[in-house]
Amino acid sequence: MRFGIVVFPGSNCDHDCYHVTHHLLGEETEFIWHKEEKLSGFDCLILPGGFSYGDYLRTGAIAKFSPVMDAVRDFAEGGGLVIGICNGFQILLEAGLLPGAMKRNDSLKFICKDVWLRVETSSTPFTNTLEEGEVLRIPIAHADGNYYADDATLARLKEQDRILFRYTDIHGNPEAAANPNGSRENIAGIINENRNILGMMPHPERCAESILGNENGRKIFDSIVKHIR
Amino acid sequence: MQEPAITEEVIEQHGLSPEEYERVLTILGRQPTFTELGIFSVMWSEHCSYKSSRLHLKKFPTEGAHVIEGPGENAGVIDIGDGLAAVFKMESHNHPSFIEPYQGAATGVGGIMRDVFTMGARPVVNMNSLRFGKLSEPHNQYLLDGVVDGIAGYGNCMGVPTIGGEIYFSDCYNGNCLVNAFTLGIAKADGIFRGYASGPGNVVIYVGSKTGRDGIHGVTMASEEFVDDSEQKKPTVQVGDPFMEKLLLEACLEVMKKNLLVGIQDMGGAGLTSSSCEMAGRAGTGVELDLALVPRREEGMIPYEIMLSESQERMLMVAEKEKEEEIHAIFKKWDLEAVTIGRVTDDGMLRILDGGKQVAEIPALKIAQQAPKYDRPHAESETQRARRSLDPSGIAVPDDLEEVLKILLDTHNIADKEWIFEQYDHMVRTNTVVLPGSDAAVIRVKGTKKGLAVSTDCNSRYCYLDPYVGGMNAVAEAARNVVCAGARPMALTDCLNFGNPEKPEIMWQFVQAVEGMSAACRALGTPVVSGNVSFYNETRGEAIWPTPTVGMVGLLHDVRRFMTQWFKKEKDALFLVGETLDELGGSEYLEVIHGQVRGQPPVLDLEKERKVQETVRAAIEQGLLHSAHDCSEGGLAVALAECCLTGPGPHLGAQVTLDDDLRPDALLFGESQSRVVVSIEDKDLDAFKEIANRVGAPITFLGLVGGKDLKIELQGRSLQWPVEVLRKIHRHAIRHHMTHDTLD
Amino acid sequence: MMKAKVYVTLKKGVLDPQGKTVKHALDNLGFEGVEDVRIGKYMEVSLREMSAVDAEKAVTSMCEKLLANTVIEDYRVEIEP
Amino acid sequence: MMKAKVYVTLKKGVLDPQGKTVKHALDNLGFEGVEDVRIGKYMEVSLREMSAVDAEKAVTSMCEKLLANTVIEDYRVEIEP
Ligand SMILES: Nc1ncnc2c1ncn2[C@@H]1O[C@H](COP(=O)(O)OP(=O)(O)O)[C@@H](O)[C@H]1O
Ligand SMILES: [Mg+2]
Repeated sequence: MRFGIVVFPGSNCDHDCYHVTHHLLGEETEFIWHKEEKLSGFDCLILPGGFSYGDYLRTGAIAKFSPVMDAVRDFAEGGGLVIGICNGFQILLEAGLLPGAMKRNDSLKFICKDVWLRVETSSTPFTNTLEEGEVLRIPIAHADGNYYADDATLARLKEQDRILFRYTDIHGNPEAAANPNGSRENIAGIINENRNILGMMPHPERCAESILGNENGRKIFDSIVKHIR
Repeated sequence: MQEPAITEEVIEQHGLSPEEYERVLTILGRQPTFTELGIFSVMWSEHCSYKSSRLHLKKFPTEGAHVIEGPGENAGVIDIGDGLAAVFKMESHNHPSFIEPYQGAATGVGGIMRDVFTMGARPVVNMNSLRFGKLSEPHNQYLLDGVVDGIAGYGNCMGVPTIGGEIYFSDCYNGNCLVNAFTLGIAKADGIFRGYASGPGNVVIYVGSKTGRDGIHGVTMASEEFVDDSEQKKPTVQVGDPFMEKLLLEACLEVMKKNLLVGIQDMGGAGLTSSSCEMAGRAGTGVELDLALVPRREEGMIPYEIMLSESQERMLMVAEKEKEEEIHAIFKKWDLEAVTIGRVTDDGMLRILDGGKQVAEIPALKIAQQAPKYDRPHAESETQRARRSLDPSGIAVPDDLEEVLKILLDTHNIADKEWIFEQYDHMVRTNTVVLPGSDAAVIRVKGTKKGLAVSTDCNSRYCYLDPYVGGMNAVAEAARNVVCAGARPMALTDCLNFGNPEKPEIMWQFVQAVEGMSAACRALGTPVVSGNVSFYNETRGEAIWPTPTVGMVGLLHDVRRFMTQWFKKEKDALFLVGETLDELGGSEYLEVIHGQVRGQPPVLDLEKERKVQETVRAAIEQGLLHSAHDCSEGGLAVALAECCLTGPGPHLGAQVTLDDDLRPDALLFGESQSRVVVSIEDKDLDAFKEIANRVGAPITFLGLVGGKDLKIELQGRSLQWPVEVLRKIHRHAIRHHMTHDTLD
Repeated sequence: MMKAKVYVTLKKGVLDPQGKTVKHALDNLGFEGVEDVRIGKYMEVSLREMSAVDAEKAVTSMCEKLLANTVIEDYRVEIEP
Repeated sequence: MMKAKVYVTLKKGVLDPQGKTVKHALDNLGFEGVEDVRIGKYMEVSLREMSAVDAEKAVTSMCEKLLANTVIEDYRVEIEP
């Protein structure tokens, strides 16, 4: 299958994603410069983490206007898989491809550490190799991961089984103390109604090989490959 | 702004002594213009010319088979095999950080990264070495908060992981915090770029941010003591733009990869002045610039201001005329503007024009060659000597030694630094194999089997008591930390933070420290490949403790054989490599428990140090050890506690018996050097002992790993602590102070 | 040249982490009587000379598109001659 | 209850990377005639009832101590009854 990794000015996890999809999974992978207007031949697009446009004004606020974003939208409308990780998630929110918005972490600090995530649904192309209720250890690294959606949106997300990951303790309990950023209902990742656009704050690409001491993140990439094949 | 006339007062304001001004007259053969005076003043400032330190820095060993570039370039370069090189350097941003902690620290990080990518290396590691007054002072909390925020704000945005560092708190830094930033990058060994303005006729190109009135006189500020109103020196503060720097980084690396440049140098302190002077000076050429072409952010800037501006995120490049267009195209792709502002000439002159009108003309080489160089008087003071005397019989052994360990784990110098490094992205680039929290951090080098271990270290209390021994210890400890991660120490960079060098006792500290460091470098085979000197760290005549920080880089041939400091397995045997001596002088224990900063700091036997390191490294390389942790502040007891309570868990205790007749506090909390606690499985014991025997390092069996408590038996006493209790104290101390949050 | 002033604030009902922290810090500093703090953005957009109506229209459109995130933020525009 | 409005702006001559980047983005979006953008903060401090003079004094002191970074920022306080 073929992955495309969108590179915005200020993206900095682009190469990390490439390393996983190309070197670890052995799948064809290409970088896509943000000024690209046409995309073809891709099965899955990754909007990587980083600080597009320095995160100035608001995270993702300027990147959403990159020429490539129209193509991303078309690609998703055609059913293609899109995964936004961290800054990628923030861009998807700003672009309106996913509902809600990101606020500053409650601590107002950037936080980089491993957190526990409970898998809330396995009926998505991104979690089909995971068990519902499974608890994953995956790192976060962000200053703006405080997910906000109004009550109506939140109700819809729940009703449509669109919350993929919640921050929990090691046993899978979504306690307030396990919430690293103040996110509503401990939400760490959500999907769109058509179930082909995922946004998540934690970084699965940072824990996908044994030398880094953690392979939990690989399961998300494996799910994508399984879905496409 | 109107150009003032050159009066005695103006000369003095520029920090030039009458003799130095005489020298300017000789070089020029006439009176300088105002712009020229500005250029001389920054080029001959302490910060740029190293006029007080140059003579002594020569004492550092700087050569080795693996050294590709030693001091003198923008950063040092060593060969790490596989056709790759590690490029690294450390630099101070103390004064700006004291005035504006966020921006001061941020621009410090931005500056050091430019030093590294200017050489063609992609930065892959950041570290920082910090010193503040005690956190009980709200102002120090404010400084720490801002500095950490600034380092995070810049480094995280650049996508360079900050994987290590150190931080200490002491009253001596109350009026003068230290912020030293370290960056390491990876380059092709045959693709190193240098700051040469070679080839007359070549064009000089300016890229990056527009020039504003930022930091004019920033360099001279770094060379002046703080007076009380220095917090008023505000408008010179520079604001960092990490997004701009990220674009610059990518664009510069792309231009270099296509081999389009002759030379390149970042505009750091002293901006356009030092970059153009140095590039011409190194190449023995001249450079002619037309300032009217320099992109500007503010209106009405005069040539003097443009030459001295320290606006951040700017680079100066030299290229052949034919390559100009291709270069411009690459920068355009990154939404950056590259502007040709001058050319290389063959007359050796730095010639500055303003719209065709000449405003300065100085022989470029002479600025550097004839820069003042001082052999400043240095002598030990009486008070300095008196500090080293300590009568141990006057120091009572506390009854409650269990409590002492708890107090030490609670002191901010020993406590967990998680609140700090959690704010740094230490995982981006997915290379970090050992995260912050162990003796040294380790990254893998993608595309090879290798790894690099890095650590920054300096115990300034030791340096305060005996700068020679303190300097030795800084090098030895940094090397030891890197060894504990499984690496062979290769080379180091330094940042020498001292008071006013015009005072003989400060100069004495400096000379002693440099000599001590040099001795250790020789013994351990780790040359100095780059560094930085920061003098005048004084407030109201009070100098900081001498703080010669070392940034050590080590190489692992097989990164899978990395090591961490925490216990891994029940029933592992515990050994001490090295020996505990009867030493209390200069210890954290002596200061925290007895309120004394005195005595002879721990001695360092370099031969023994080498053997200890060799033993530990060989044992790790052969896969014999499960953990290795050196003893530093707080001595053996703290080291053992850290082996129990750090790491991802589950956290294991230990039962230890200390058979020694030293006084119990020295045994537990003394800071004898050259000691490493290792844990090892039964089956590997013989092989381990064999190595120690062959190398000639003393080893002592301490006990066994296991259980939920740390238990230490000594001289009929039995001490015991639940690991979870110690862990909570250790993790809590700094976080609680900074956030008022409590952990679970 | 003319200037537009743009005020961007979090919508009512959206918790403001920054405001909360600042309020807390003000309490700690001993300021009494602070009931609430809300933190938003203040932007000055300098425009070339145009009619106030055009300026208002342009800046409002800037806000809708970029300067504010209307999912969580409100904005207000003032045109200064 | 009364309200204080605080405007914090970067001092003249101090680089504003955010403003610069937003200006660039507005250009790219096709907004013509934008000459400059400066980004600052806008804060609303709710205070318990007190005299306008006291309120002004208190909020000014808050700005000096916490709300503004006077090394690089200017601030302005407005008291609303
Ligand atoms: N300012 C800092 N930035 C990043 N990491 C830090 C900082 N200070 C300390 N650390 C990390 O915390 C751990 C403990 O530091 P320290 O107590 O200085 O270790 P050691 O005594 O072995 O030198 C190390 O992994 C170190 O890299
Ligand atoms: Mg150590």
